[in-house]
Amino acid sequence: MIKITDISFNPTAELEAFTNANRDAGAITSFLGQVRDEDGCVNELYLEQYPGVTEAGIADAVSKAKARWSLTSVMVIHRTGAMGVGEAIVFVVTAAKHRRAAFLACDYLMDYLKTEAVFWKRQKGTNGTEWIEPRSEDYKDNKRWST
Amino acid sequence: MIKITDISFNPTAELEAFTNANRDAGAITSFLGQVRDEDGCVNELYLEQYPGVTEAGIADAVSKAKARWSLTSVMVIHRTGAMGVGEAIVFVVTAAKHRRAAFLACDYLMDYLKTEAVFWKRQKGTNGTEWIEPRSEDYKDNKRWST
Amino acid sequence: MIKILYFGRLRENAGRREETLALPDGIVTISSLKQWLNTEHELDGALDDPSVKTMVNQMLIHDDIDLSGNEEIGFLPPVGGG
Amino acid sequence: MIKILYFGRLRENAGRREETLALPDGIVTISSLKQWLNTEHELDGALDDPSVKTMVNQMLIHDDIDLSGNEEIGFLPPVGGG
Repeated sequence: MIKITDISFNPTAELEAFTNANRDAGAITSFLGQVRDEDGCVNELYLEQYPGVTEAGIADAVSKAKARWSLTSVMVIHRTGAMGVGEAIVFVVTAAKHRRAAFLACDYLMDYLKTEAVFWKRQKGTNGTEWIEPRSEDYKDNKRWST
Repeated sequence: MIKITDISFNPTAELEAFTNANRDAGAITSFLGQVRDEDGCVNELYLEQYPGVTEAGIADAVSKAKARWSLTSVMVIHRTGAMGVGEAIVFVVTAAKHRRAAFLACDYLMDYLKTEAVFWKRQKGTNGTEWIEPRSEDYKDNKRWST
Repeated sequence: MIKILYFGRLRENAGRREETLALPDGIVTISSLKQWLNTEHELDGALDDPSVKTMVNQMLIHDDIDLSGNEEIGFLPPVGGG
Repeated sequence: MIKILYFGRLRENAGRREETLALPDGIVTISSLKQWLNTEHELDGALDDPSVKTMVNQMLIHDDIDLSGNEEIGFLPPVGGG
């Protein structure tokens, strides 16, 4: 299940539903990304998507993860719009029989979402408002999967 | 926070409390292990701890994880006693500024918990009741961290 | 009608999120449309930045293509993930 | 008093989870206690299996040690994680 939403969501409620639907999976890994305040420098994060294109890209990454690891189920929830510090940005949950697959798939999807996913990011803070370019570290993370 | 309990627990309620207490962490990774039915062969899992020793071992692993990665907070909840299929066995949650630390620390702690932690495991199923020895795959996973 | 979408910082360059228009007289390709928009919205060449990608009907295009006048066209600055 | 704890499959061997007893006459070391328990509970050498570890006051011991008679002693089959 992939959900891109401009409305605040509750990750634990989503995990509850996911877990209830995947009682037969031995391993469930989740990753929650929240807006950091960067030592008080950030007040707001704004994410823009290209409706259709952004979701198709995520769906493709999920398909690749499912082809690569034996997964029972995958859930990706991504916020768009304006978010305050501490709000949930992204929540990825993977279920598998064994923990290695669940961990690797979750890690892989997060790398995709943080580097290649079709989002534009604007930060509002003490330094004004600026569009954020990807960090080189993010690209390095993502290259881990290409071999 | 480390909790070893012989009472069924709700991972999502625990995650909710943990997340609320760690709004400043950009990255929260969790792993939930549930009792698998192994294609209908398992009815019950029974875990025994050595009170004091088991918790000290987990606390030591948590300290090592905190020394190795920059972590905001760590939570480990582990069940003991008799558990039915689909019940939560273990829940590990790590909070960090960046996702790489959160993922690696969660993965590391799970490897410890699945291979070295002081638990004895008995399975009841269609093949009768038997004590389970560690899988060689688990040992391999754990060796990943020694270099 | 052509629907044009400006993403990220291009929205600020173009002063709009999107617009719908008939292909202007004599404009039949993406490259000529970009040139026309450049003048029309005083984009100062923002669409020609090599990091800006163009999508036609949500497909990435790498070469110039002809337009029929019924496309959705997206201009995408580098994506940075979420 | 000595408190003895049997874990995992050793509980089945010993027929008990734990027991508290005074050090039997002439038993002053872990090795002699193990030998005594072996006979007493008909353990058939289960405690001498090299995979079985011994803890005294929750510390792993590798060599024989003297007992004062007030220890907690744990016998641990291989641990398999949770």
